[in-house]
Amino acid sequence: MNEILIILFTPLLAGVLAWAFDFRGVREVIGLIGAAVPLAYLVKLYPAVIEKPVDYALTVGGFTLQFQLGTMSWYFAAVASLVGLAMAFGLVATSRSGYDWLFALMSFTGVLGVFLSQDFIGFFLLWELMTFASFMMVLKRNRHESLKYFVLSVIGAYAMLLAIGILYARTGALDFETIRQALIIDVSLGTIGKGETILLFTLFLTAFGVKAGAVPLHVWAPGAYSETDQSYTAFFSGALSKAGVYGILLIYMLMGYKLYAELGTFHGHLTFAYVIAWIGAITVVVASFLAVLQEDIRKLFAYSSVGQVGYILLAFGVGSPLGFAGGLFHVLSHAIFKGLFWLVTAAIILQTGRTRFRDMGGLAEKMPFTFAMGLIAVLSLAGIPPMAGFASKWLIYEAAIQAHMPLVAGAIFLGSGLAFAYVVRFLYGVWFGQRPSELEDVKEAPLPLLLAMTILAIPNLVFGVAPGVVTGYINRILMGDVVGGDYYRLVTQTGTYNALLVSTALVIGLAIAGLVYLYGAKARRVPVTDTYQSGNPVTEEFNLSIRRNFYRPLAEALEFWLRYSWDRFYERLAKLSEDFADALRQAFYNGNVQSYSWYLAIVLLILALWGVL
Amino acid sequence: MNGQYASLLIALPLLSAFFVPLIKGLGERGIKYYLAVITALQTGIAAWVFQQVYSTGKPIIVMAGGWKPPVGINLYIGHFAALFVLIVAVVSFFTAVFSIWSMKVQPIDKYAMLFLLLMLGATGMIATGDIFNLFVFMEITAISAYALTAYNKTGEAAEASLKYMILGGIGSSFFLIGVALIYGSLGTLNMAQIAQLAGNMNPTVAQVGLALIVFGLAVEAELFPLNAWAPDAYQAAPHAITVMFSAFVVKAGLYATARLLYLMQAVGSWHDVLKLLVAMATLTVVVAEFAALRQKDVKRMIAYSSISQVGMIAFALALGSQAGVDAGVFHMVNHAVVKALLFLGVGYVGIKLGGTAMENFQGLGKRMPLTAFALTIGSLAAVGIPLFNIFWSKVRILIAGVEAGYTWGVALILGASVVEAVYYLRFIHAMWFAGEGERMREGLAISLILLLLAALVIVIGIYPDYIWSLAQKAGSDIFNVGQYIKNVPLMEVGA
Amino acid sequence: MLKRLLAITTLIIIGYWLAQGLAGVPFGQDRMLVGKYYLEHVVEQTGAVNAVTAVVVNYRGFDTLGEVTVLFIASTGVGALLWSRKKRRTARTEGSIVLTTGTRLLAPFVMLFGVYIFIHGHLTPGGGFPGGATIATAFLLLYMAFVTYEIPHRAFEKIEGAVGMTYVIVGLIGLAIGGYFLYDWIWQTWGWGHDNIGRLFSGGFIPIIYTIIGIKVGTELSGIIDNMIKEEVSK
Amino acid sequence: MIDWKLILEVIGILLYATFMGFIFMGIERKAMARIQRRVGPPLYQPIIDTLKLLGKKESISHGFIYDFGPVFALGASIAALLFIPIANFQLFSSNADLIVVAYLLEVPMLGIMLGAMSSGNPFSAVGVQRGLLTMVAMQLPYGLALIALIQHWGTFKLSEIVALQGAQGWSVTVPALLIAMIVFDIVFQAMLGLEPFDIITAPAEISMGPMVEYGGKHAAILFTQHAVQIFAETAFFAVLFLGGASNLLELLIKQIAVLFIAIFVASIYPRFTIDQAAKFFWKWPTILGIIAVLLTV
Amino acid sequence: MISVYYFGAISLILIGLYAVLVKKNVLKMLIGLSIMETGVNLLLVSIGYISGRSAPILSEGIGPNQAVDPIPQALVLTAIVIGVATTAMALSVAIILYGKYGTLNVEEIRRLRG
Repeated sequence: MNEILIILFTPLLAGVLAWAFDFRGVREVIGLIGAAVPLAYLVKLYPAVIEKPVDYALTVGGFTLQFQLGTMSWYFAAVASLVGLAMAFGLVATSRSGYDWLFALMSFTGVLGVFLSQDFIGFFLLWELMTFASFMMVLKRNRHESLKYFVLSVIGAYAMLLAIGILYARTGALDFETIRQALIIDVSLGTIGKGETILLFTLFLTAFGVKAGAVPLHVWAPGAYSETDQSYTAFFSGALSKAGVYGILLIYMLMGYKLYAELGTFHGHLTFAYVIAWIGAITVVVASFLAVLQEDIRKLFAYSSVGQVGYILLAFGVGSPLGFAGGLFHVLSHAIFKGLFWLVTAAIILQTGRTRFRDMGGLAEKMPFTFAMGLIAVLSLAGIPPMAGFASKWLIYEAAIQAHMPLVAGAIFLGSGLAFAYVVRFLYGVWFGQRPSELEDVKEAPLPLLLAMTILAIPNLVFGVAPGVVTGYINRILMGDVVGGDYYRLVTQTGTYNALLVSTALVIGLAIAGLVYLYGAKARRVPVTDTYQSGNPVTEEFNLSIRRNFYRPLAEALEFWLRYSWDRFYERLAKLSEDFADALRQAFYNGNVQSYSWYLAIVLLILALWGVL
Repeated sequence: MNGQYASLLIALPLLSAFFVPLIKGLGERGIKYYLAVITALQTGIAAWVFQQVYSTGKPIIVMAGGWKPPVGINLYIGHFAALFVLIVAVVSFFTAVFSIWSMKVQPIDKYAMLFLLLMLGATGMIATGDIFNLFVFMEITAISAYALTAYNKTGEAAEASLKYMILGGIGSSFFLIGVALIYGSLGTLNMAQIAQLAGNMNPTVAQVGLALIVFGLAVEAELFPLNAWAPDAYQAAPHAITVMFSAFVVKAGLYATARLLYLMQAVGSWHDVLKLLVAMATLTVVVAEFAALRQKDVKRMIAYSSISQVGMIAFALALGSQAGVDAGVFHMVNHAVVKALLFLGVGYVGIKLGGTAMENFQGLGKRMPLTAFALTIGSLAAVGIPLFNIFWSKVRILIAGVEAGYTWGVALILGASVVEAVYYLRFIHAMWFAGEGERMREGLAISLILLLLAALVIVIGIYPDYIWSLAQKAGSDIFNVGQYIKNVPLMEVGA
Repeated sequence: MLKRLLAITTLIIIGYWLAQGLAGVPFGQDRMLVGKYYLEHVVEQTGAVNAVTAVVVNYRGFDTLGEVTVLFIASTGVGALLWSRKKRRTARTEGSIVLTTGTRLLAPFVMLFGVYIFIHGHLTPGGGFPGGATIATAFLLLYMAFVTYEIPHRAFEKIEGAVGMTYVIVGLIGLAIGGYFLYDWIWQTWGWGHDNIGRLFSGGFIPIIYTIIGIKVGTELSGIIDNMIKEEVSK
Repeated sequence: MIDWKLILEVIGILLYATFMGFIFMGIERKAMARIQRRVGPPLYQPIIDTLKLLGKKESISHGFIYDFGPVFALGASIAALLFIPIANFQLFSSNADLIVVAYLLEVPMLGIMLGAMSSGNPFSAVGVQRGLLTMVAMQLPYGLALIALIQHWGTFKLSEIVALQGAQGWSVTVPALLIAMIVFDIVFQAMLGLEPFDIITAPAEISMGPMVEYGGKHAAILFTQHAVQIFAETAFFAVLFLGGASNLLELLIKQIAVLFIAIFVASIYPRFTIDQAAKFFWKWPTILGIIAVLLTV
Repeated sequence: MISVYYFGAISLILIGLYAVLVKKNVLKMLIGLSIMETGVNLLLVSIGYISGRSAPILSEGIGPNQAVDPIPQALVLTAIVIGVATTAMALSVAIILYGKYGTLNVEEIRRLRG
């Protein structure tokens, strides 16, 4: 049905129109419509999708592109559209040109296409489109970062193309369904050897690892996330990184059985899943440690986003149904709280124009609503019980420990501790402490941005208190009663979590504490500046604060590890290859006709030797 | 109007070339407009031939002098030749219009003659059905190319032309030795008959003959070690001529290589030659891409990128499978459109801002937004971004490559195209987001052509089915030699 | 020194390879296929006694058309490359007495001999190209003998163009009459000269084409000589 | 309908817990004094202090978050307490498992941080930094200990763990879990903020750390929070490793035993600086934790 | 092993190639090129020769099976003219080179490189 076509291509169309009619009012309206339509249609199609997946085939250039809206693709598409809508509202406030709208909505189409496509050509085409569009958003502001991002993701994309080619050569098919059957049959046939399966697995892993930001390939994330329009980054890190994670699921669906047959198990876990779990764990730990030590608000959230996607990778790596459930739930919660964080950053940067912690501080009074939204995001990311973040993290804990992966579970503990640390650092750095004099006249963020934040804040609360709603749908995806319990309780074989009861307990506690507070005498309101200066106001040179390198002790504790950085390694590699290219050019094309004729003679010699011998 | 009138394709440019000295009196503008009119006429004829061939589905066999092959020379205008003669004509028309404005260097009448004869040479090479005739048309193209490369009469132009001449000279001599050997052992020069008799050739002669022919044509088709002349020739030639070089002169060489390669399928050592060609093609792609990485001159950069894409076409054609040849032909069409767009744009900027160094392109978006937009579309297409035309053919080539078992070759090409993405995107960044300048007036005709080509790139990108069906028919025209032999009405000749 | 050694060894190996290839095509053996057809049918199909000329002009007329274009490109190319606003002959030493008188005497005969060669192309060896070349040598003699002599190069260019066009028009007439481009309509359709094979008025349109080629080659080669001898005179 | 019996139990347990919490704080100060051969204040001294602070006529506040911080901290501690099985009263513990309780015990930390940060005093900021770093440092060994426990008993639910310990003997008796208990005890030291890891409040350096700006009723709320926190943590320790308790008295004895271990350790060791603490936590306790975890897998 | 004509032709080709590969002066390279072309033409003609037969002028004495193969001779006619054309072009380019560079040494003519 052409609903899928509408879902897929309205954003692109709207983007092109917005770029064409580049006037203040018109551009925003078209953009908003473009971003809202997919969500609307997805909701409309929800009942249809529950019974039977909706299919649609399109023949282009000799290839047949098949699209299918099944339960899983509906889930991912819904998450992406939700964040996309919030992004659109954010863009209304932060972007001034049709250029941003065009490429933001083009990447929106790319992501939706990736989730919905059922054959490799469509998948690869829309994957490249998504990468290209997000690259163009970054290219506008910073060439170096954008090139680093593009090179890495193009290497990933081309690794995937190579893998597609090999699969096509072996199975003769391009669409997922036939490849799946072929690979299952192939286990007995054995046409694809062990070496080749490993090659295919590594190729796919690099392709999806780059987009998800797994550790060795995460180098592009901080630069790319911070060097673009911040409200677009909400979509960039909220939805685009999910494409990488969706890819990992694809590996399971397509090659799971084949990989199991070829690579066997290790300590009772699927070997290839174990590898993914460990990549996830390392990503969580490394990214969180780096996030804690960042000085720039955008870099902090970029590394934190990489870390959180590491959680999802880890959950999928566990391989048990509960692991998939935890991972899928975390896809949703990461999208909403990370999207919210980026919108909060967008508001801060829009109003103060500063991005480093040392220049900010004491904004809580000036931007109360944004602060409240920031607090909700903080609670959700840190995994404080009443929030959605906790529910998904709880599921991942359950899965990891149940699947007897202790060290990986240990990594989650460390990761969530660090998450708590860098989130509070954000709170202190931006909202509290003494306010620098230049920020006196900061006003609250404009209405569309606030609206965008509420769109993402509400799900945090709703799914926090009633996680059953999401796990109910996830059970339908995984076709089995993986996570028991009703709307408010999550019940697994080994543990329960009654979200409603925990929230009510917190409310009771707050009530009691409130009573104790009111019982005491009335508190006199004193301005924040009247503290350690015994009365006289805190002047500029006495504005003591440790906003700058807040975690210096931790940096000292870790300085052994901080010497090595993947980023510097890649930069040196790039420079090396460019020098090699230069040397090759100077050597070969040295401008002397004689040496050129020597090349001809050499080719003749080769032909002669081949002929003679 | 029976098929024989297709010979007008050859007669018209020749007639008009000889006519130029007589109308020297019309002055410079007159000759330039005359040139445009003739190329338009040629496009008309080519379109008529194209429609004729593709509607009836049967190739047109033009028999010179009324003699049936192999006695006389025949022009075999099959699906491929019809498509490409049309491309040659259209690109020549665009370049003619462009050179009306851009060509300032003096003896314009001689320029017009050489221009027409270059077009004639390429059309002849694509259409001919006789290997010695192919040699003659190759020489026509080559010598007019030597003259046109040196046309600017600057030191660099002369140097580039010298390089092209010496390497081209060696290449064509060895090609002729190959032809001599083939003729010596088979007694015939007609391609169809060679294909028939190739099986029972003496293996050593076949091996040497085939190797030499492929070597001679490879110099023309710019494969790795032999393409050292190409970047200099592209850079030093006048801007209009570089467009013709990259759009169809190279393609004619590539087509000839592919045609002769697949004709000699029956030869014993055929597969080894294929492997050698695949290796050379992959090396071409890799070395050309790496060489383009730190270029100071944009025209030379795009020349390198054109050479690497040509290497990719050669890779596809040398795979030895039907899918490979179809993909190669499809890429030929796309490459012709994109490179014509890029070189026209760069040439236009080169003349308007004096010189094609990278500095002139800084902030082009502010100075000449229309050209910058066209160049951006061209570069994005060249990189292989989806929704542009090269993406489709690149994907097809790579899949055909893996299917033919050259996984390593495909991996190297992919690595090279990452490098290509880097320098093209640096180019785009330089144009739009660096440097500054105030808006300049842009000529109507040329902007129109640029936008038309850019639109063509996007249309093929979004809806590639039509062009792909053409490419498939053209591909089978080359690959399916049995059909080729049946189409040519061979007389029973000889003892 | 090393480079020469390397070059020699490479060339020897290539030579050995070519020799090995040529061994497969033994010298002097009769391996004719299309050639035999030509020899048997040349007289009644084209009316020319000299088989080579028949092949060059009639059977493989297309090659010669290409051939003429190549020479035309050469002369235009040389003209384009050595073009300058003001060109004049800068030779100073007059030819010696022997040369000047000899040339004054011989030039017309050399030209006449050239014309003889290309008119009898279809009978005697040699054809348009050697004839044209002899005419060009006549002009070369004049250049060497006399310091001031110049060919009327603007007129020569016009002749070249006109003659070239006549060649293509002959081809097109063939297309119009016989239905095939370069069709020998004189011999095949009108059937002139069927009776006097071996004499001047036979061989279909071969003599006409060879006269065209003769004039064209003569003018072009002398044009090339003219361009190369003159030097740019800057004011 | 509302389960009156449950509400009464909850109120009873809360009062009992706060009272016992203050007594524990008193024991702590008394024991420290006795070790240093001082008489030390009477056991109920903390209760008197809290009441005095509550009685203060006027206390200052730096804005809504400054007040909300301590209130949120106390509320969270109370909530955490409700989910721990206290002796024979299974309050809400059937609805939450080990992970939820572990997180709820850390939520008060966020409350205190919020309040401290909004006070705008750099010393409280330094306190917050140290609190967070200790929390980060102890997170890994703490997690490993819990994982070892869960893997051994195979379940997350506290009530089931207590039942299993009742049946098969305390988890301390199992060698692997003994190591886990040692690790948990070191971490427990940091959770209580006692001597080797009391860098957070660091009495001599920055006087009460994050709570430096607090006075009057805010300080009182924080003290009650600390009391409830101590009771909850000791109960948590007892439930996990010492087989819970059938009645309150048995629970009390176990809690005091755990408390005394902590007090003895506290009175011996000097204070770690924060990066030494981090390095220490990531060396020995983590290695022990990994051993415990590998033994139980 | 191969006839003297082939040997002569091949050696001419190799001498031409040798000159192009080794000689520094552009003119010498061009001369080498034309030597190579003459070598190829010689090879082409000698391929067509049939021992014991005369030129393909079918006058009284010579019938179809007394004549040599006419095609290679036709091809050589064209090849010679192509050789002339290439050499003419090459020489005019050499004139310009000498005008602009002031030297004909191949080592110095290297402005376009890299």
